[in-house]
Amino acid sequence: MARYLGVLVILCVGAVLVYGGFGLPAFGDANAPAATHVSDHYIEHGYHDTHTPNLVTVMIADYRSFDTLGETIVVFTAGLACFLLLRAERRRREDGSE
Amino acid sequence: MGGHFLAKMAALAVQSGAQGAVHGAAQGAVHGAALQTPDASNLPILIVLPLIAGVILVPGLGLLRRRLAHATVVVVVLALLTASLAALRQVLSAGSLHYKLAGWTPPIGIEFVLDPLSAFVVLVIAVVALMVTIYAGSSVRRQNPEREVPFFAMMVLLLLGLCGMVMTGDLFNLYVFFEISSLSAYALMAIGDRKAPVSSFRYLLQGTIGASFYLLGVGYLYVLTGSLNMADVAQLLPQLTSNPALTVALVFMVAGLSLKAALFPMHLWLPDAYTYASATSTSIIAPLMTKVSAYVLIRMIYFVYGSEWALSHLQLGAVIAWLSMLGVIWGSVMAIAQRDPKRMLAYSSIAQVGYIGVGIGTGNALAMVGAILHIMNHAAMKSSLFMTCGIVEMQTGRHSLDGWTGLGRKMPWTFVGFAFAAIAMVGLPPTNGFFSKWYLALGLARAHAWVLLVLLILSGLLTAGYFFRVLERIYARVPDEEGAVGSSGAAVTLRDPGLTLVLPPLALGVGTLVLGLVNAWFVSAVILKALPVALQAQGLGW
Amino acid sequence: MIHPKDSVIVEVVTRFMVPFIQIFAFYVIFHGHYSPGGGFQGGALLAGSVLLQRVVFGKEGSQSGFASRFGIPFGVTGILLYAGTGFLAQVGGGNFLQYDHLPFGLSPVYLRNVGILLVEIGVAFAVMGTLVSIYDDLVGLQTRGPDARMHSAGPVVGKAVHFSDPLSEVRSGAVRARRLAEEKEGRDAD
Amino acid sequence: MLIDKWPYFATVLMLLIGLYGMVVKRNLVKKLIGMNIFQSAIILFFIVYAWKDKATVPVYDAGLGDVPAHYINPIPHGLMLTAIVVSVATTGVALALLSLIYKRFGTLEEDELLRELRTDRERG
Repeated sequence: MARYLGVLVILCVGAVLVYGGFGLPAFGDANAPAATHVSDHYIEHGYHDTHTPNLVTVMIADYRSFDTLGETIVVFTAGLACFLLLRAERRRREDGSE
Repeated sequence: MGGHFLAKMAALAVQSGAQGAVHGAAQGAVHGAALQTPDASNLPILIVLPLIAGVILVPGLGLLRRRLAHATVVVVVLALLTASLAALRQVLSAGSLHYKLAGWTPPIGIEFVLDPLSAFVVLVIAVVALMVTIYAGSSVRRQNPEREVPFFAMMVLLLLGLCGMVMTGDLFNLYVFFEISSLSAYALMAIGDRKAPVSSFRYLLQGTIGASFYLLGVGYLYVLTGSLNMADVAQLLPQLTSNPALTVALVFMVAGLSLKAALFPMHLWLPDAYTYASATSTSIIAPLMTKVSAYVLIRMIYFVYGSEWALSHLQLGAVIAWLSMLGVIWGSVMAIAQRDPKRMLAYSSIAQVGYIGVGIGTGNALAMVGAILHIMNHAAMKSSLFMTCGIVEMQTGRHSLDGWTGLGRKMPWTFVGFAFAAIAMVGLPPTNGFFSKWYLALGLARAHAWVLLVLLILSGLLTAGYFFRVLERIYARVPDEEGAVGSSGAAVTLRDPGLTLVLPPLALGVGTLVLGLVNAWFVSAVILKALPVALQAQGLGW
Repeated sequence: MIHPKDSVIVEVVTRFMVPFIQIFAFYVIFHGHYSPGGGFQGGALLAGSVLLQRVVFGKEGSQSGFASRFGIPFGVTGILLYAGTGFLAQVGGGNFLQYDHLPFGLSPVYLRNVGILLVEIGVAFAVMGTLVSIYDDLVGLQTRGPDARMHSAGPVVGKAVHFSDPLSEVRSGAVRARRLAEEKEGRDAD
Repeated sequence: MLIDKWPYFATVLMLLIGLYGMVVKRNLVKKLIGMNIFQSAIILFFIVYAWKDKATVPVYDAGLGDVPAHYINPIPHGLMLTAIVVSVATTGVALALLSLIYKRFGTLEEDELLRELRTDRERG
């Protein structure tokens, strides 16, 4: 029962996504908004602002560097989560307090 | 070293706040060293900086000395509270603050936006965080002493994620902070009961679906507009309203955020997660996580998509309002059926988030005042209630409401906060819980949603049903036996715990009453200004 | 899991490969300005080199490469480097992370260049330490040293933190010698 | 017209496969694998829309100058770098939870775990 419900939900999601596909620009369209608005600025100024040819690096580490700080903290969160869950757990078992 | 650094930050926050009033009178030697332009425009980063410093210092100092971890968190949260108080004052008196991170102007770079709404929510986060931090000092030491340092580090990470979500003006940056807060919430939820990891894993799966749906929505918006800045996107969207892809973006974002906010049909992760997690984790996650997700929902619908289009398109507003109201009724009914106090509160959380959803869906000024007010009210009430639950567990080892019989006489101070919060939950007049529902009811009446109005009143009765049952058990009955035996088998002495455990729930509970008393001032001074501009024009009249 | 007893070839090839992987990782980090690459990729490669040792030499045997207790401190260092760069820019009078205000006395363009590099190194640190730490936690390595203090139930003893090397035995080859002896015994028993 | 967008529909298909794994499969590890496929699909969705016809990788080349039409869009690539990291982090936390679950209950089948979960907390 739950299985069919799940499949039904997935089909609905698929239908919505296909419907959304009609509104999206064509694949590889160089004049689509995504390829022109902010992206143009990065390509035009990226190298001259930083003398760094790799525009992806310029983008993640300068223009949107706060995202990358967040990214680093996400990784650190995961590490600390594993620490919290597993290492402390093991310690407790060694102490025999559980 | 760390304390000095944070003290400096706090001093800066105070000063920048004071400058709104004194206007540069204090521009002198003290702050010139650290920041050359310590004017109010730095406030948004000053809210986040102590938290980032905390992320570094809590594990760092914790490695040296275990006890330093908690002290550091207290300092960090105090700095956060100071900065957010200063921010709210500044924003209310002088308008929104925009902070360009990395110095790039918004569509190019990322910006932090402090408008009255975000400053208000940050303040709510800071107050709840301070109370829970004080409480956690003792409770973590008693329940999970071996996990003290990583636990507090996780708490700071959670707060960083939540504050970032509230303040950021960038769609993708919001996702990053979303994940910081979610990951730390999964980890915090997994400690506690033996079954906690199972419920936490289910939370992780569903939370990831929610966050990924949000990311998919961001992707659609990016493909359609080429921008990730909320204000910029909001400006570009009106040309696209007939595009099916925009509808899909809206649907996915609302679905993903409702999942995180536990709005009705997507609440499945919540009851188990809140029940099995340790009381300390729950008392910080339950009041903040769902509320901040609801805040993001408000942000998206009212500030990015624009409420007129978003709520009328596909009848989305009506759908949200009706489903939320169903959630209110369903959560209240389920709460009545529970014997476990934490599970009862978890179901009541679903109901209370439903109220916020009703306000969002109805979408007029009165209902939104109710919803925004309820974000704060529910955060304070739920935190207080869960903290009391934790105290009872710690003191008596009992997990069932049966064990609460007559505790009001044995632990008088513990239950004062609980009683106030419960009364606020039911929505009796002097408390602030009454006013959020009152504005919600007025909003529904103005929208001529009479059926929803009747259901709202009915839900109040249901809430009264389960909370008065608990209050009656606590205060009106005589305890079954003296010196009862806890589930651990050891004899327990039923009495109030130390001050650090009793004070936080008490303060939040009494706070609900105080906020209720100053309600009229509060709504006109803060909440009205926090409304979206279009709704502000409507005013609170008929 | 591959065990050292299984194959000398695996062991020798790993020893041979690890420095190259690490050199390549540094190349990826520092050449991220000019070609695809950067902090995360380089950090992941560094972590990969450590994990290869973990897999081949076992949990205890590979501590000399990168001890488990360094995982979280490396993560903290990485974030410190990143946020520290941002804060330094603020001290220099700019906004948070505004590299052209870094107080290094270069022209803004090169300051941004340097800022990007500093930040990428921070990311690499954090990613390397954290990924190794996650792996170690997952496979269940017994750790000693400073981080044991983070969750010992009792009060912290001793004022000073002494970073005594709990694995000097490993490093000196005593463990390896013992293991070889055991192996020999086992073979003799057969 | 839809044929033009075949990469998009490929990502939709992949997304649905991942969602199927998450929702329908009863084993927690399979759910986790589904989650990874699901996240990868979203990453691919972004990457698909970074593509421009007749353009090259976004690494500045003096010969090509700074003409936007010559480079594909760098933004989705950078964003997805972050999303990949998030996905790695989520997987790490999920694996930690799974190993904890397996240690405590000796199973990763959802049905058995749910049965455990539903028993009264007082006794558990």
